[in-house]
Amino acid sequence: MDLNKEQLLDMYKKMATIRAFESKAVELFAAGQIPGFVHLYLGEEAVASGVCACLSDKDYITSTHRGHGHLIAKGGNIKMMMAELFGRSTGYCRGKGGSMHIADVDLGILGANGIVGAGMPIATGAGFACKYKDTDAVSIAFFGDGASDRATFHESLNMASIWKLPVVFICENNGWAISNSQETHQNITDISDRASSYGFPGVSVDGNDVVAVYEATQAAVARARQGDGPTLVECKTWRWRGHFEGDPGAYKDPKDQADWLTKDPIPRLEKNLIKLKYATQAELDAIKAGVEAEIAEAIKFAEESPVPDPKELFTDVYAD
Amino acid sequence: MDLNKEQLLDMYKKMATIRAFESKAVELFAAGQIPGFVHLYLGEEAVASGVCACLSDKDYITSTHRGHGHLIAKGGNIKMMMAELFGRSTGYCRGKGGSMHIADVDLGILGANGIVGAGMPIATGAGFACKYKDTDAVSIAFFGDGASDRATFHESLNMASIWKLPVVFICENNGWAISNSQETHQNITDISDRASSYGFPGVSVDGNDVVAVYEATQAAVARARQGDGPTLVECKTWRWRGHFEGDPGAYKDPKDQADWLTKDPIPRLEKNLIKLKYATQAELDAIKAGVEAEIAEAIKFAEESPVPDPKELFTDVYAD
Amino acid sequence: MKQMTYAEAIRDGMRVEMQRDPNVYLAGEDVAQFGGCFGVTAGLYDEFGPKRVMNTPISEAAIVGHGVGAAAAGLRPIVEIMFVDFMGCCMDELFNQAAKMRYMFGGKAKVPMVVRTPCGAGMGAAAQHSQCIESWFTHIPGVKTVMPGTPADAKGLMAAAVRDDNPVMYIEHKQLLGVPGEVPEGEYVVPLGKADIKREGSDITIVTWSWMLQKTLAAAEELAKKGISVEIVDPRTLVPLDKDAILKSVSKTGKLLIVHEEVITSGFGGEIAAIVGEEGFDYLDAPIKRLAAPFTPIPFAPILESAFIPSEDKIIAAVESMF
Amino acid sequence: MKQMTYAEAIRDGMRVEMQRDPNVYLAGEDVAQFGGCFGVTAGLYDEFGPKRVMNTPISEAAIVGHGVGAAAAGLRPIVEIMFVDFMGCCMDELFNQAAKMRYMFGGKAKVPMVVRTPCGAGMGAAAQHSQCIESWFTHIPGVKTVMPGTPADAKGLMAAAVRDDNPVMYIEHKQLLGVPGEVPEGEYVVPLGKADIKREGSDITIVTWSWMLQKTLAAAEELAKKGISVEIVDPRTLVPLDKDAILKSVSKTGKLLIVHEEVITSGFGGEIAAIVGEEGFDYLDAPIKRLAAPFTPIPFAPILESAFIPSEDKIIAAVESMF
Ligand SMILES: Cc1ncc(C[n+]2csc(CCOP(=O)(O)OP(=O)(O)O)c2C)c(N)n1
Ligand SMILES: Cc1ncc(C[n+]2csc(CCOP(=O)(O)OP(=O)(O)O)c2C)c(N)n1
Ligand SMILES: [Mg+2]
Ligand SMILES: [Mg+2]
Repeated sequence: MDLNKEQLLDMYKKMATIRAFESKAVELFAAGQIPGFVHLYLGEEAVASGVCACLSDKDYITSTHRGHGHLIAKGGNIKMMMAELFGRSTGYCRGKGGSMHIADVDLGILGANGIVGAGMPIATGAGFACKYKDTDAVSIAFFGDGASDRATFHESLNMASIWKLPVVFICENNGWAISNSQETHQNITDISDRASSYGFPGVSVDGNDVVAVYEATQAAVARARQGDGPTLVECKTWRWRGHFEGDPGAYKDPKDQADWLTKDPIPRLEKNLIKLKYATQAELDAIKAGVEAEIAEAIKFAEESPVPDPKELFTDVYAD
Repeated sequence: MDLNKEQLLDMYKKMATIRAFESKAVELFAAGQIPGFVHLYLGEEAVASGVCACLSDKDYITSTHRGHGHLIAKGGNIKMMMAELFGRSTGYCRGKGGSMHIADVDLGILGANGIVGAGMPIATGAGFACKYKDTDAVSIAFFGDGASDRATFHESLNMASIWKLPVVFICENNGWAISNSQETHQNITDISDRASSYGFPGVSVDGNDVVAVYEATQAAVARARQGDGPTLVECKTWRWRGHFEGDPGAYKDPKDQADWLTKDPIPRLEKNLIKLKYATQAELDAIKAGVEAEIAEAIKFAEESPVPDPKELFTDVYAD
Repeated sequence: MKQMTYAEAIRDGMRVEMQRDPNVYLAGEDVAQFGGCFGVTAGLYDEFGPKRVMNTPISEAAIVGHGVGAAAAGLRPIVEIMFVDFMGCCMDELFNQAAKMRYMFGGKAKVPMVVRTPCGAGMGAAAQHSQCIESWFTHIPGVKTVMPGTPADAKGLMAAAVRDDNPVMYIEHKQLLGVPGEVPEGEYVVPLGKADIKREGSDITIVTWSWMLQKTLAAAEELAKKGISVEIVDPRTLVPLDKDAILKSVSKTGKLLIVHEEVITSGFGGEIAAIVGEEGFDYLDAPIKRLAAPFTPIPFAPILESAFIPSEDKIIAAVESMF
Repeated sequence: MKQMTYAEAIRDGMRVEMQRDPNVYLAGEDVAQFGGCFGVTAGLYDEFGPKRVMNTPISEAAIVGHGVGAAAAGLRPIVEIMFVDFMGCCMDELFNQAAKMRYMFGGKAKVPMVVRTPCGAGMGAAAQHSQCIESWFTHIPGVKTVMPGTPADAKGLMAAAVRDDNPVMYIEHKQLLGVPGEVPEGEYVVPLGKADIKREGSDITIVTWSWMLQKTLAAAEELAKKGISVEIVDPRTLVPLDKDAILKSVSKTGKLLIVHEEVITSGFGGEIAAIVGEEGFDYLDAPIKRLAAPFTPIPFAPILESAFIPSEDKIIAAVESMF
């Protein structure tokens, strides 16, 4: 493992931040403070954190409807994220996007997306731009197991392959597409096998092991930066919550749910850190406490922020 | 080989008919007698003939923009086809469809199609109907190597797989998507490998060997009729002409073109028939002569048929 | 008559048609045990089983495209697209395949398919889950477009859509799903192409449909208090359009306001205004007005979203501006 | 000034912009060595090389979708969709992604992408290769829609489209590709949103665009002989629309005919009729008329196809019916 203490602790902080952010989102949604749809990333923290640890600000990502974790892992500002969930003018999108459309183009975050699979062609195009401009930047498309059945998966992977683009396709296989378990929506076990249809490598990793995610992504990113083209990385994980807040997820087998809860990626990394003597439990608890405080501040910021001026309805339809 | 004399001679006649029909179409288009776009099947006769020899009238096919061969092989009426190319009221579509939209629903021919890849979901739905009605009928989707890069390929094969539908996907890999050779539009050699993405079998055969096409399709059709689900059959062949009449196909390497012309599927079957003593050259020449006569009659029929009444513009927009 | 919500009425319409005709089946994302994203198909899986109520992968092109093939092969699919906003993922299957098959084949095929899909803003779902785009479908020869505004119409139009031999876009509004109303039990058919006068009046005609019908009914109450008598014509189906009912009402009132939730530019209101402007020119004693959403995407923040949606107040103001 | 065909003018427009800005590139099916299905990009591959003129697989969603990402990441793609009829395969990428990205992100992104695509009937290409569907694009906030009717406009509008920071549908007509005309050399920009009076007249205003502009110009000649003076307003871009130019002309003539090749129902003519009917009501001394294709798919047989397309004779008859 080529990860040093600092890197591992940074991933840990990212995972803890996502966990705390999403846990608060559960409460805030239940309390009616967040309008619209909210799809949470609880249980999947290791994927975004492991992947984004391989990236810098000049690299691009496209996210999904379940995007909070990607945003945080890529360095998104938590206050502006929370304010956006609240629909406030201080939010990332000035309140015009909401949970499903948070973006930070300066950080290379080309947006969460309400259309399943829509991020893959966009990431392919961003990867095209990285190559066209002769940079060594790469582009990452996050998408789910359900999205791997969509049109855009096929067309994007094929195009990225023949153009040898620096794109890494990260499939977050969390076992579910709303109420459909993976085996009901596709007849394969490893989505990474689909890479063979496009003539580039595919690999499957334990998505609850942040180190495994990091290593697989690191290899794929290195390949991309060298000009060797795309890779498909499948991260097997589990969606802890219902599809969106409000869905109890009654279709899940309680036993599966219980099993997966025991695979929580955060304690798993904690054990690892302590074993490696990179941190004591007390230090880790301190990190978590710090994160909780940040989230609390973000919520306060959001609550105290003004709602948009109704005139904003008409702005930014077109660039001039 | 489980093909008897009668079957082989029938395939031979189909291939000869397609060859004669298309050869005439070349002249008629050049003479300005056929409006619009005409995409010819010359050189690919063994595919449609071998596939359709496995089917009966209750089985469905969806065809493509290059559909004359599929129509003839599935038993289409040559007079009505020719009249349609001429845009006459006696044509299959009363002159409203033309070369790209010929259909004969009673024969299970759900139409040529001007949209690349559009036939695959339609064939999937026809296969769904076959299963829903508890018949043992099957549905065949013809499509090209270029179409295998489209959205609809991915979504159709995945859906047919999870629903275990009696559908056989016949990929006519003729090496070209207009001016793009296969290696420029996809990074794989055998398109049949793509079946693994959907968890069902894929097989590649010599598309200029009608017996090989027949045998591979027969196995796939048997599988489908038994309720074992779809198969992808890739038939490797070559587009003799330009993409459509008017395209000289200058982008083709003359050497490749010459090589493939030597692989003409018709003489190849003739040798076979003579070796098997199923026919003498004289008998085969007689079949060809008979076919020529049929085509000549069809042309006469088309030429003598009236153009549609302008009022037809307004009919059949809706069923009532 | 029975009290039902709009959602229950849609379900009842599907159920009755499924009982009536074994060739009618349902396919869409999460429509089976889960009952659909908005619960509209709840219970149908239990009643009709896995053969007739099928979950699909997230494959809109294959959902609509397979429906075209199944319909051409003799079935009567009701396919669900979870939000009308996702029709961009399957427009080819609708407009080049389903819509044109019959015409291209010289009348020798039919495609009796219903595409059921919810539209509309009002739930903070933002730009990709809140749209109304019905005018797109009305621009496609071969497709019929149905937009029920009440529970009874929702049921009766569903029956008509399923029995129709053409592809039908059946567009239900998310904000109406919980609205209750009187609905006939058993078989009940509202013919496609017949408008309904939802309120009689003499001073001005308002043509509106779907959710905006409910807002307009409320606005008309207020306007009545102010002494303005509003006649509300609900076309219920945009294609075929009951032109005569609209012209007849305008010939009586002399004024026409069109209210819809689509963005104004190239919304269906333009088509109605053009027809009445040409064929009803002499009836008009004031310019035809359109009240619609502005030409912007749909914003997330509630304060912005409600500024986007044509409101009861805006309807009242628009009407008053015409006197 | 130089004589060029419309196709050459489009190419010259792209060439000049590609010389000017290294971030402009071309991607589409067969656009490289082959020069495109209609030869419009011929020679650009030789001039600019494989990096800037790229063939794509048959993957419309990825063609437009990759353009969105490339544009958001700082390039200025010109993507080609071989026929506008294929836009049904990539509508989501246009209307939910390209069009809304800027707004959804609170103004923090721009998508300077041009989608070049040919439209129109007249070559016997039948129902799936002959359509005009511009009104769909004009219904999408965030997208601009350009429809040049002359070689000079084709070049100048291409430059404006490429330089614009928004997604632009640049729709060229197959029947115009061979039409010659005077075209300025070098850099030449026709601003988006500015109509052009293609013929001055006093008795009636005709608003028309693309191929129909040419037919209307011919019809106007005939009508002049019959003593009817026609003013022809070519909006050139439908969104943004130069409303003022249209209203100004109608205020002068008092009559408005709109001619387009789209099917009439929900075609863009309805939008123009609604605007003028509301804002120009007092100018009108006759009902606004629309002359458009009937509400049918496009038939193959030449005799049927020419009955479908609005002809010079029909334009003349429509004008005469208004006097
Ligand atoms: C094109 C499209 N179809 C359907 C939907 C509705 N929808 C939203 S999320 C979702 C499930 C996505 O599953 P997956 O890709 O596995 O992502 P996950 O929710 O599991 O993270 C569906 C069907 C959509 N938003 N877009
Ligand atoms: C969706 C769509 N994109 C593009 C086209 C234009 N087009 C017609 S045929 C063709 C090439 C098809 O190649 P392939 O699938 O290999 O079939 P072939 O022509 O070789 O038989 C293309 C790009 C189309 N008709 N439809
Ligand atoms: Mg999932
Ligand atoms: Mg091919």
